[in-house]
Amino acid sequence: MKQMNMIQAINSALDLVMDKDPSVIIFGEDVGYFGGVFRCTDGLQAKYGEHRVIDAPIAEGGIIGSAIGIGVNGLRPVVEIQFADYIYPGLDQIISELARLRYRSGGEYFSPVTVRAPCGGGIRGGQTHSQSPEALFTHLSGIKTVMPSTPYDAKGLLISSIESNDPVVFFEPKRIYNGPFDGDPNKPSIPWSKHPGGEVPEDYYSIPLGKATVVEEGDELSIITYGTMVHVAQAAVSNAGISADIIDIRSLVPLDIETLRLSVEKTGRCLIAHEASRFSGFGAELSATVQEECFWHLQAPIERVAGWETPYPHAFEWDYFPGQERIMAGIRKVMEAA
Amino acid sequence: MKQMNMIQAINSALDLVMDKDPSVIIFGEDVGYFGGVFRCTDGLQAKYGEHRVIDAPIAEGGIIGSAIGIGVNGLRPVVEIQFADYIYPGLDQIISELARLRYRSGGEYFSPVTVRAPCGGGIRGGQTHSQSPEALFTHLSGIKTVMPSTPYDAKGLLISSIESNDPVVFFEPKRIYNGPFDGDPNKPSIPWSKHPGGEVPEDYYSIPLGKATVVEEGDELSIITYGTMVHVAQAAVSNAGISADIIDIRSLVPLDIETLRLSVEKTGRCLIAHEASRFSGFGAELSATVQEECFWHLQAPIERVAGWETPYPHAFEWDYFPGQERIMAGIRKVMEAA
Amino acid sequence: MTPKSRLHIPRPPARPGDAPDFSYLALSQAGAVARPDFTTPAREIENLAHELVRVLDDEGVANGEWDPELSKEQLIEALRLMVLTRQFDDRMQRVQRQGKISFYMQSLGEEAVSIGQGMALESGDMLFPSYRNQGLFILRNTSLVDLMCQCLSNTRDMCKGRQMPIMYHNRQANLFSVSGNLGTQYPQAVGWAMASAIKGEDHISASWVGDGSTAESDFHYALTFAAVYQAPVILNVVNNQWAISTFQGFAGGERRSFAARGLGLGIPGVRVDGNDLLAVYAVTEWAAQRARQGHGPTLIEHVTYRGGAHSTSDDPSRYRPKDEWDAFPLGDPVKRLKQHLVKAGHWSDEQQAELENEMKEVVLDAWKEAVTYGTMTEGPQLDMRIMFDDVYEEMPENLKRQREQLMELRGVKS
Amino acid sequence: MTPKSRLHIPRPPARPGDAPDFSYLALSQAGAVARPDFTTPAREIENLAHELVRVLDDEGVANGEWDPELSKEQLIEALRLMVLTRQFDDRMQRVQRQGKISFYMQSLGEEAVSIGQGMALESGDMLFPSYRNQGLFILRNTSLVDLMCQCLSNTRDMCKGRQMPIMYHNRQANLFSVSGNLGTQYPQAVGWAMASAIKGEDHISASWVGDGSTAESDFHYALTFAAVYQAPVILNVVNNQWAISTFQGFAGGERRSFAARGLGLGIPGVRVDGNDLLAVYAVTEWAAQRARQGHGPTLIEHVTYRGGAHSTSDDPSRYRPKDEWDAFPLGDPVKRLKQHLVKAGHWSDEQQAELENEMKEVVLDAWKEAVTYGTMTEGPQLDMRIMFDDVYEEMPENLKRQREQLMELRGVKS
Ligand SMILES: Cc1ncc(C[n+]2csc(CCOP(=O)(O)OP(=O)(O)O)c2C)c(N)n1
Ligand SMILES: Cc1ncc(C[n+]2csc(CCOP(=O)(O)OP(=O)(O)O)c2C)c(N)n1
Ligand SMILES: [Mg+2]
Ligand SMILES: [Mg+2]
Repeated sequence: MKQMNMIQAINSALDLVMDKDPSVIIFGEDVGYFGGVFRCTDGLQAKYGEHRVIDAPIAEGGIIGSAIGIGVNGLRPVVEIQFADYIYPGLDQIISELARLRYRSGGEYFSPVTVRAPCGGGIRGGQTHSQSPEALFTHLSGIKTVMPSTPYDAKGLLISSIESNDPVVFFEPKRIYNGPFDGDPNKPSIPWSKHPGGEVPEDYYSIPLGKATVVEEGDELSIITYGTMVHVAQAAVSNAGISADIIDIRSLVPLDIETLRLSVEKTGRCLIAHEASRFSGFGAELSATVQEECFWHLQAPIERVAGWETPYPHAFEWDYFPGQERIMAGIRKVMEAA
Repeated sequence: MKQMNMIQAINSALDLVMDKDPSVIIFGEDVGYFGGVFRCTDGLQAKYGEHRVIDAPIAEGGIIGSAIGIGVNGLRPVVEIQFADYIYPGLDQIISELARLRYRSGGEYFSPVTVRAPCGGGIRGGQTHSQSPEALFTHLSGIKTVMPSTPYDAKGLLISSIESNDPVVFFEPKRIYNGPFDGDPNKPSIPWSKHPGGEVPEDYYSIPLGKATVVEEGDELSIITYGTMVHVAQAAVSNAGISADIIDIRSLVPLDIETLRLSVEKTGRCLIAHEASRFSGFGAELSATVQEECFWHLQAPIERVAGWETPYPHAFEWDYFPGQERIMAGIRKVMEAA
Repeated sequence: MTPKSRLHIPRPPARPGDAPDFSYLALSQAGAVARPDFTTPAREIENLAHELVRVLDDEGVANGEWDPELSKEQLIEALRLMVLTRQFDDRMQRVQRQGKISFYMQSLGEEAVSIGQGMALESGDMLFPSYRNQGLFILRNTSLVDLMCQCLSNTRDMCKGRQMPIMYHNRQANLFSVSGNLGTQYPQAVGWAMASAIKGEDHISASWVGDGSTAESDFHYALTFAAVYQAPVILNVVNNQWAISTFQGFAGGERRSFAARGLGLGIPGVRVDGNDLLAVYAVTEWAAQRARQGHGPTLIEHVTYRGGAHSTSDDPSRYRPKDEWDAFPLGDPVKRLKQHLVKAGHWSDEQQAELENEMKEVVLDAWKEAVTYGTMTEGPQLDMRIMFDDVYEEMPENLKRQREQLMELRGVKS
Repeated sequence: MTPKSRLHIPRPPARPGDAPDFSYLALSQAGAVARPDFTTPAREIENLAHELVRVLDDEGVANGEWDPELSKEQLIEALRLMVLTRQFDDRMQRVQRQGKISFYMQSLGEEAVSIGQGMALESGDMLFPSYRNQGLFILRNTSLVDLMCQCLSNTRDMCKGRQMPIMYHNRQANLFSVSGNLGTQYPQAVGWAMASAIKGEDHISASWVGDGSTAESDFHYALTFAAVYQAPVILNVVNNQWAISTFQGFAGGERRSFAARGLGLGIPGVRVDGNDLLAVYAVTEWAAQRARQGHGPTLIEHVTYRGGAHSTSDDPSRYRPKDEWDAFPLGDPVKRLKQHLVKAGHWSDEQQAELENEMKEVVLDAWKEAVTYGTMTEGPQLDMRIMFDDVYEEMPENLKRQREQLMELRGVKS
């Protein structure tokens, strides 16, 4: 075991799969000589060469499009999109090609591309460096969508994503690259070494996609969340002094419905939290699913706590961010509903 | 009053706004001399000239990007995307620019672009000519999303969309361009002249965005739907012999929550239907919203009937399409739940 | 506001009712363009992007340095494949009209592109075809029955009923899955070639788009990435003058050739008579050698004409003169190759008639077999359960549940 | 697998520790490139895309046909604006380091692009700037206080607290809202110009991207649409050799100039010494005349060097030699214009020092005023309610409700 922050854990995952499988290559803007603007690919070009860790032109659609062809030719590309906010020029290649290739070719062709993208706010990035567009990807059949909340999960899930023969979009909540963040920007920041999720084996391990994890157990309420919001929810629950299951779904597609169902059947109350805007956010699907699966057990309306339905504003980051106070208000609402 | 099919109604809307407002221009692939592959812009170039009805290069991103600039310079562009399946190359310009321009410039700049796109299946178009990607747009703050189900609504809503200073994505369910379709492909097709929604005033009128319409009234169940599925729901309700509100939301964003709430409070049961895949489809948001608004009135789980979570397959169109039998099964499920 | 407008609007030279006019087409004499060594740096051969490489002259005689000097057997085989492609198209067009298949797209008039290029490439080279490259599938021995079954979405459909007609693939033959989205395969082909270079292999890739599709972003991505990494790829623009109703001027073809589009990135462009099988073969072989020996990508523009409608959903008489093809100065690729063979004493009108009949028979036999595997309405039908396969490598729970739901609904045991 | 790889990987000529090397840069002598009439067809002036238009020589003397013959007053004003821009950048860079603003991007070394071009354009021309065009805002009299308030996201922020620093706009001055997404404004500028042509107006538009951003699809869209409709637009590529850590070779700059990118579409390209204010002015004026008089778009490549870090988040010493700028053969645009003025007897070292001090004062005064409207942490703060405005023209119900929710949470009456 070693202490790693999420950047180091991702770097370690990449290093191990590249070492194990010579077909794995890394491709993206500034990922090579420089090691990535968040340093996730640091040192890998020096170790594996310019032909396996490849700097790319600034063209997200071209990166994903050519990665598809690279994947079809037997290599296994891990693409870095510098910010999730810049994934949109690549959406057509993801939606129309990457997600559908296996299906449309009757199972004959596929391309095992993994797309990594730092997402989320809380770093004063304004509307072009703070977005959480995960919901869009969850509507596309043929793609898996993942978002870890700890270095341990990041490494294990990234290894699974790269090794999957299905394409995966892997979102990295950049606010927690360096340490867990409980939603309070005024507290001094905590490093991952202070958190059990920062204990990361140096060796290879993987975490299967499609399995949620219950990070805290309780019986009054189920909180379903992912990414940075896992930590915010933990702090809010501790403040609220209630006993709650906190479920980190980790993999949005495929979704571990069973874990959600068991929890809400037990607690009868459910709160869903994410950073993206609420309307048609992934919380909508989570709410609809839980409602369908657990209707007869629900003692209160399912509550969603999410970003407001505006772009992510620079100056009002902490008014926009669905922090502890908003989760606590949500908890009160769910718990008091009758 | 005149009998019009949906193509004629759209053509009439375009004609009237172009006549009334010289700043309106039309821009898209094959829209000019040819009048569009579905003939929605037929005759307009001959009438308004090559500089107001403009054939475009095949570049959806370029069309939307330049339309934004055209709009900023005081004109009012109505863009046609030949099939909704081909809107993805334009998503970055829609998401990152069109939707956010007013916000990011502190309200100083905006571009009143309307994007028209034929959507939906049922025409043997396979996975690249059948998609209903509306859910993606409903998650974007700053864009309105509309889908009519009759020629009457199509004309009135399109006029409002073009006149709106907000950008609008206007989806046209192409299966019902020529006549209402109740989901049964084996029945002879019916023209719009046999349907009250085919009665369309020749003159200017508009229907405000954000107002749902209750197309049938009842008290046992609320069916919330839009587009082609409105007609399928009507047929299913009539077969099922129940008394149901059928609500055509028409405008997905802004959403007329009040009409949904009143109906479900009355009936206590709710079924949501759309053609797009279920997972993270717009039905998820509808379900979550209704659950939040009407939880204490619900006598059964809200049911979603939607396309399967696969691409739209060519040969299995009628196994994929959420037709009458699937809506009826859904109705049974909601009505029998206890 | 209109009268003052200064927006330039490209116009085709002729609309319905007008006399066809191809005076806008820059032509070169057959044999007039020199054939540089394939190692020549791009900037020394920019002329190739502006002139027109032609081998066959109007009399059917092969001229100049680009003559690939194919054997009699190769020429006859090329002719056979072009005729077979045309007969295949003809049959499929007709069965679509009869309602047996939902849709079809012919390659009428453009057969030399697929056949000439396919012959010049190696079987290990990976091809990313467009919807008008059926000739590549035929050339690489995809059985006609398989192609037809795809169009029929029947029980032997390689696409398992999921795709519209013509969206073929052939993994064994290194033919990628045709995409319905214009241009998307262009950067994929470049990526494939990059991987080949990374692996140190000798295989190259090739892809095709139409003139209209060059406006899409993927065209730009492909050219940029191909140039940056010097990927071993052949990028083809099949300029058939039309994109549905839109003249190629709307793709920016009014001022410069499509072959010239890569010059600004240092990608050599070659403009070739796309209806001259010999020229197409020669140019492709040249570009393939270039790529294979490490000199990077080539952009080839094939000047040709879309002889038929855009697709079975289209009626070109609404937007172009009915007799435009007849006036096309580069003629019909089948007739031109035949003329060459006849001129060379290798072929006769009788042999041609016989070949056409024979190919018609071959196609008809294939069709008869194909329909035994089912049509959209008759005979054996695909099991609808297959709709849920291949979305992912392993079927996830939600799809299993949905498959069950559907089976229940249809009263089928799952 | 690596040893056999044949993938070409562009490499910068020097990395940290290496001696800078600009031998890859093709240069022309000042005055050497002829100035064609602005009506000359694109294909007759392709040389302009490959050579380098320069007016000022190494001694600061103006040479050749491109000399715009600006008046003494104009030259001094240009110098003042460049110095002001540099002082502004310097102050903002420093206040970012002090934690007063969250982020900043300098235009150090590229000031002549914004100032030279801004001066050559008319006030009715619409500009779509990139994040390194602060000079355009300064030139068009946006108050420094306004620019600073934007960076401070304070109560006078034109963006109402919504945008990161430097995402300015100025509607009155025809300056569009800077986008954080690379390249997106390029087709918008073309669209704006198309509308101008449709309306029959004389205004043109201009936009700017970096070398790296040319790989984005919007670059291609813009060039294609500009060529097809002959839109009155000036498209600029500011080639400062770097895109964050990535050398311009990764954007395809190894074989051909960026100015050459439009030649294949018939768009004339001009490669200009971007650190020579006179040359930048002259080339822009030429392109503006072309556009305004109906001869269509021009692509201008400004050869310059990014003197500072990419942004305050960047540390260039990790990827390029520390002294690379010193070795850049086209020098520093401020020093070069000053040298020219001194040479012409219009200016002295003392005047220069005075100007710099004066501009520093102007900037400092503006800063002092700006902070009175609040900083991120101190002084008056924007009312958070404003976060819900301007998503739509009228605030929809959901946003009203959310605004109320937030107010309740914060115990504020809404
Ligand atoms: C992204 C996308 N946009 C639009 C279409 C609709 N469409 C299909 S073919 C076609 C014309 C293509 O013309 P061209 O590239 O010249 O090829 P050709 O058909 O002439 O071979 C269009 C617009 C599409 N399939 N994909
Ligand atoms: C679509 C998109 N992709 C990536 C980025 C991240 N990014 C910001 S600036 C930059 C480099 C741009 O380089 P260049 O175009 O040369 O402009 P310069 O910064 O040198 O002026 C990158 C990759 C972005 N802002 N937008
Ligand atoms: Mg074409
Ligand atoms: Mg740069």
